[in-house]
Amino acid sequence: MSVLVDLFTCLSVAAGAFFYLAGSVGLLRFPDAYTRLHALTKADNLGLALVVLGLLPQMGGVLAGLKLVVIWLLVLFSSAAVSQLIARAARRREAGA
Amino acid sequence: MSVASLFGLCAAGLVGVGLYGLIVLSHPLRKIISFNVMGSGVFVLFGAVARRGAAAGFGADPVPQALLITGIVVAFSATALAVALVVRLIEATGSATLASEAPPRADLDVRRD
Amino acid sequence: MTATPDGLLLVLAVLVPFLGMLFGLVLGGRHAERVAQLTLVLGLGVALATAGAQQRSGNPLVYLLGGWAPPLGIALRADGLSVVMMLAVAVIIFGIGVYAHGDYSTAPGAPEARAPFTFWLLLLAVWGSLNLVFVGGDLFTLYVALELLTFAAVPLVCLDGRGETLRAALRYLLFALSGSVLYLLGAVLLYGAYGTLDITLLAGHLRPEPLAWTAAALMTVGLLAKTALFPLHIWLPPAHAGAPAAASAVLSALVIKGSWFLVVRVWFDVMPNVVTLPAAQLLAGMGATAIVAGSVVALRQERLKLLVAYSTIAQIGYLFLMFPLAFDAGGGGLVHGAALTGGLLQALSHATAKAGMFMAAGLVYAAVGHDRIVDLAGVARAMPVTVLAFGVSGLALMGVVPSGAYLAKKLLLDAAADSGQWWWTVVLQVGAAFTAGYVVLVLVHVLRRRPEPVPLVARVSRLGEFAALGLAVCSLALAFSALGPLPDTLITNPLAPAELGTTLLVCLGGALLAMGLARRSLFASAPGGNAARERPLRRAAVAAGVAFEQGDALVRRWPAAGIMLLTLAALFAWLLAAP
Amino acid sequence: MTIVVNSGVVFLLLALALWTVVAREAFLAIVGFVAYGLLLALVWVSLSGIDVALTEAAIGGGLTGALLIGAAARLRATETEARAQACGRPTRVLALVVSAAVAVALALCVLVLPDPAPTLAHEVAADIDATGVGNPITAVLLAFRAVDTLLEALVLVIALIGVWSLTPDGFWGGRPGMRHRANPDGIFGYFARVLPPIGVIVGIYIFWTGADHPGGKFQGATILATMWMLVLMAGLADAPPIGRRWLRIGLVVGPLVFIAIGLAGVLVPGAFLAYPAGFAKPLIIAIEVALMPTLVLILGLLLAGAPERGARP
Repeated sequence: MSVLVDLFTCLSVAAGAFFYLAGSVGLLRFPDAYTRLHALTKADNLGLALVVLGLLPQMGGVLAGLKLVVIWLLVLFSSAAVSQLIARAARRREAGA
Repeated sequence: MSVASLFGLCAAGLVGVGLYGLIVLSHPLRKIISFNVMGSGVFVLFGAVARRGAAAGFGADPVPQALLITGIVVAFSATALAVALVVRLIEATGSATLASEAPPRADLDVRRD
Repeated sequence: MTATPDGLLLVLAVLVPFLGMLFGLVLGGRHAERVAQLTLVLGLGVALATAGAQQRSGNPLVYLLGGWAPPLGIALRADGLSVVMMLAVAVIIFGIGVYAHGDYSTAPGAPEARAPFTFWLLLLAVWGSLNLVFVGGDLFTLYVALELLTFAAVPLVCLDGRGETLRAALRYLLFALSGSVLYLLGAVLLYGAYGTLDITLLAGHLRPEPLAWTAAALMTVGLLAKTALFPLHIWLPPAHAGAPAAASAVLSALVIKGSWFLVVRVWFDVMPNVVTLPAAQLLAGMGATAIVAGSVVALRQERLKLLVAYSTIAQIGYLFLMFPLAFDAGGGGLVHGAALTGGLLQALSHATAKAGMFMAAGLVYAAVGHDRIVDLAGVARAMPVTVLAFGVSGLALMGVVPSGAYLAKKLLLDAAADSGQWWWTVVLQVGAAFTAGYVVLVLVHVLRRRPEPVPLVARVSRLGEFAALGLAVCSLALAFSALGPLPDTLITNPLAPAELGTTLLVCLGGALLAMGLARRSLFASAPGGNAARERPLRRAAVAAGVAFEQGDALVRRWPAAGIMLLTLAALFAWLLAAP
Repeated sequence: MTIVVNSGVVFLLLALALWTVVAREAFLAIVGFVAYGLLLALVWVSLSGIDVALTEAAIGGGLTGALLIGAAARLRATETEARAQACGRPTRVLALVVSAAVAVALALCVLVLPDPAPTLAHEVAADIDATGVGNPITAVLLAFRAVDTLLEALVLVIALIGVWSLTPDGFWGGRPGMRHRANPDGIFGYFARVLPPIGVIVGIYIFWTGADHPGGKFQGATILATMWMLVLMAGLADAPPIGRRWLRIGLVVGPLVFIAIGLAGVLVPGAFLAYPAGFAKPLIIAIEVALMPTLVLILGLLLAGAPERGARP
C-alpha cells in the first residue's frame, strides 16, 4: 500500500515538475508578454496542483493537507490577479507606444 | 562537505560580491542593494555557525538564529531609511549623485568684497 | 559573574532617554521639548548616581538582564571608563539641550513642526544609544546600539532639508552601514570560534589565532569607518559642517565617541592579548596622519563650520595616539593604565570643547547670516560672549593648563617617554601647534576692527551663548579632575615659566602655520611692505596646503574610501598575525 | 542528493548576487534581488532555521523588495547620470582584488572554525522550561535576550522618526506616500478586497503559533502590514496623517508595555525583564500582543515613506 502511495507521489510530483519546466521554457522562448504569461500561469498552476496532489498522501493529517490546498488556492488567486495586472500594463504600454 | 561549510563558503562569496558592488556602483539605490547582499552574506555565515552548533535536540543553535531575526529587522530599517533619503534627495535636487562638492581650487585670494 | 547592588542604575541610564523619546513621540507638539527637558534633568541625575555608586564600590557595576547570566543572557557592565563617558555625555547633552532651546522651541498654541519635534526625539535617542554603547556587555547588543546611534544621528545631519545636507546624510548612512556590517561580521566569527558574545567571557577564551585576527581586523576597520578616522573620513566634513549647529555639536562631540569607545572596548577589554604593538602603531599612525592632514585642510577652509569640521578630523586622530603607548612594557599586551586615562581625558576634553566650538560657530552663522572666515571682522565686538566661547574652546583643545587636553597630553607624553616611543612626543607637540594654528586664524579675523558695526541678521539667544561658554569652560577646567581621582602632581601652575614658555611656543608655531597655510594671507588687509620677502616661503606653504586639499578630495571619493577600508582591514589582519 | 541540491542553490544564489551588481538597470537588479531573497529562504530551511526562513521571506525578500521597487520607479531618470559616473577600469580591478581578498579570508575562516563547534544549545535546552514557551527562538528573543528585542522595537521607532524627518516642511502632519487610485471594480480592487481577510487570518495564525512552533510576531506583523499596504495601493483606504493621536499611541504601545512589564520584573522576581515563576508565558504573550500593532504600523509606514501631501484625503 505504502509503495503504491509513494509511487503516486513520485509520478505526480514528477509530472508537476515537468509542467514547471514547460512553463519556464515558455517564459524564455515565447515572443511577447501575453504568450509568456499564458505559459507561466497555466503551466505553473497546473504544476503546483500536481505537486500538491502528490504530497497530500504524505502529510501527517487532514489539517496539514488542508494547509497545502490553501497554499495552492492562494497562489492560484494571486497569480491570476497579478497576471491580469501585468497583461493590462503591457497593453497600456503598447497603446502608448 | 557539510551543509554548514557549503553555505559558509557561499556566505564568504556573497560578502565579497556585496562589497564589490558597494565600492564600484555609483547610484545610491544600487549601493543599497549591494549593502543588502553583503548583509545577507553575513547572516548566512551566522546561520552556518548556528547549524554547526546543532545539539541538545535542536537542529541548530537557537541563540544565533534569534539574533539573525533581529539582524534582518535592523537591516530592513536601515534600508527603509536609506531609500527614503534617496527619494527625498532626488525630489530636492533632481540628482542622485553621491559625489560631493567641487574640487579644491589653488587660488590664494578667493573673494574680495 | 554576579550582579552588583546598584546595577539597576545602568538599566535606568539606558531606559530614561528612550522613555523620554517614546513619551515625546506620543504627546507631540510642544510637549516633545518639555518631555526632553525633563528627561535631561532625570538623565543627568541617573548619570551622577551611577558615577557615585561606581566611585563608592570601586568595582565595575554589573547587571544581569532578566536575571540570566552570560553566555545565555546579557550583562550590562560599567567600569570607570563607562561611568566617566556617561557622565560627560549627560553634561554635554544638557548643555546642548540648553543651547537648542533657542533654535528648536515651539510657541504655545503653534502646530507641531517638523524640525523641533524630530530634533528633541533624536537627541534623546542619541543619548540612550550612547549610554547603551557605554554599558553594553554583549557584542551583538552593542551592534544594535551602534545601529540605533547611526539611525538617530543621520537624520540630524539633514534636519534643515537642503539638498547638499541630504546628500551628506546619505553618504554618512551608507558608509556607516558598511562599517557596522563589517563589525557584525567580526562578531559572527567570534561567536563561531568561541560560542559567546559576552565581553568578559570572550576575553577569557580568546587566543591569538587566525579567526581572532580576522575578527579583530574587521571589527576595528568597521568601527574606524564609523568614527571617521583619516583616511576613512569620507562622510564627515559635509555632514558635520552642513548640519544645524546644535546637531553638529551632537554629531561631532558625541556620536563619533560612541564608535571610538567601542574600538577601545574591543582592543582593551575583548582582545588585549590578541592585538599587537605593530597594529597599534598603525592605528596611531593613522591618527598622526589625521592630525596633520585634518589640521592643514582646516587651515585652508573658507567657511568657519567646515574649519571646525576638519578640526574634528584632526582631533579624532588624537584619540588614537594612546594605543601604542598603552602597551605593557613587559609584553603583557594592552593594559588599562595612564595612557588609557590620557586617551579618555582627550576624548572628554575634545567632546566638551568641540560642542562649545560648534555652538559658537552656529551662533556666528545665525547672527551674521554667513560663516565666511575672511568676512568676520568685527564679530568679536558684536558678540563677545560667543567669541570668548570659541577662544576658550580653542585654548582647551590646544592643551593649555589647566585644560583636560593638557593633562591628557602630559599623561601621553609620560607614557611615550616611559616606553621609548619618542616619535609620538613629536606628534603630540606638533598637533598642539596645528590646533593653535586654526584657532589663531579664526581669532585674528574675528578680532579685527571694522569701521562700521557688523550687520546682524538675527538676534542670538543669550542662553545659547552661555551654554557654549559653559561647555568650553568645562573643557578648560577638566584638569581639576586631577584633584580628585588623579595624582595632583600632574597639575602645575599655568604661569610657571616652563608652562608659559610651552604655551607661547605652541601659539607662535600655530601663528606661523596659519600665516603660511591660510587661504587668504593672514595680514592681507594690514598695511605692510614685507609681503615680497615672505612670498617664496608662503608660496611653498600654499603649494603644500593645496596638495593636502587635493589628497583629501581624492581619498574622500567613494571608491577610494571603500578600497582603503578593505586594504586597511587586510593590513590590520597582517599586523596582528605577523609577529 | 542533498549536497547536489544545495550546491545548485549556492550556485544560483551567487549568480543572482552577481546579477544585482552587474545588471544595467536598477529595476532589473531589484528583480534579481527579490528572487535572491526567496532563494535565501530556501537556504535557511537547509540550515534548519525555519523561523529565520519565514523572516527572510517576509522581510528580506518581500518588504525590502517592495521598498526598492517603489523607489526604482521614481528614480529611473537619475540612472543615466549615475552610469556616466561609473568608475574606471583600474578602480574596478582594485575593488575586485580587495573584495576577493576579503571573501577568500572569510572562506578560510569558515574552514578553520573549531570542531566540535561551540554552542549554547545545551544552555537553552536546560533553561527553556522556565520560560514556558516551546519554541527555543521565542525563548531567546523574549526571555534570555529580551533586551535585544526591546532594542529592535526601538530601532524601528527611531528609523520611522528618521524617515518622517525627511518630510518637506509644508507637509508635516500630512499623509505618507502618494494617494493611490485604482478602479475599485477592477481586478486589483477585487484582489485587495478578497486577499486581506485571508491574509489577516494567516498573519495572526503565524504570530500565535510562534510561541511553540516556527513563526512569531515579526513574521505575522509583516503579513498584516503587507495586507494594509495592499488595501492602500488599491485605493480602498488612505494612509493616516502622521499626527493622529491613535497612530502615535499605536507606535509606542509595544515598547511601553514591554518596558512596563520589564520594570515590574524588578519588583517581583527582582531583575529587569525577568518574569515571576509560572507567569513567564502569559507575560511573554502579553508583550507580543502589545508589540503587534506597533510592528504592523511601523513596518507599513516605513514602506509608505515620508509624508508627501497634506492631511486632507
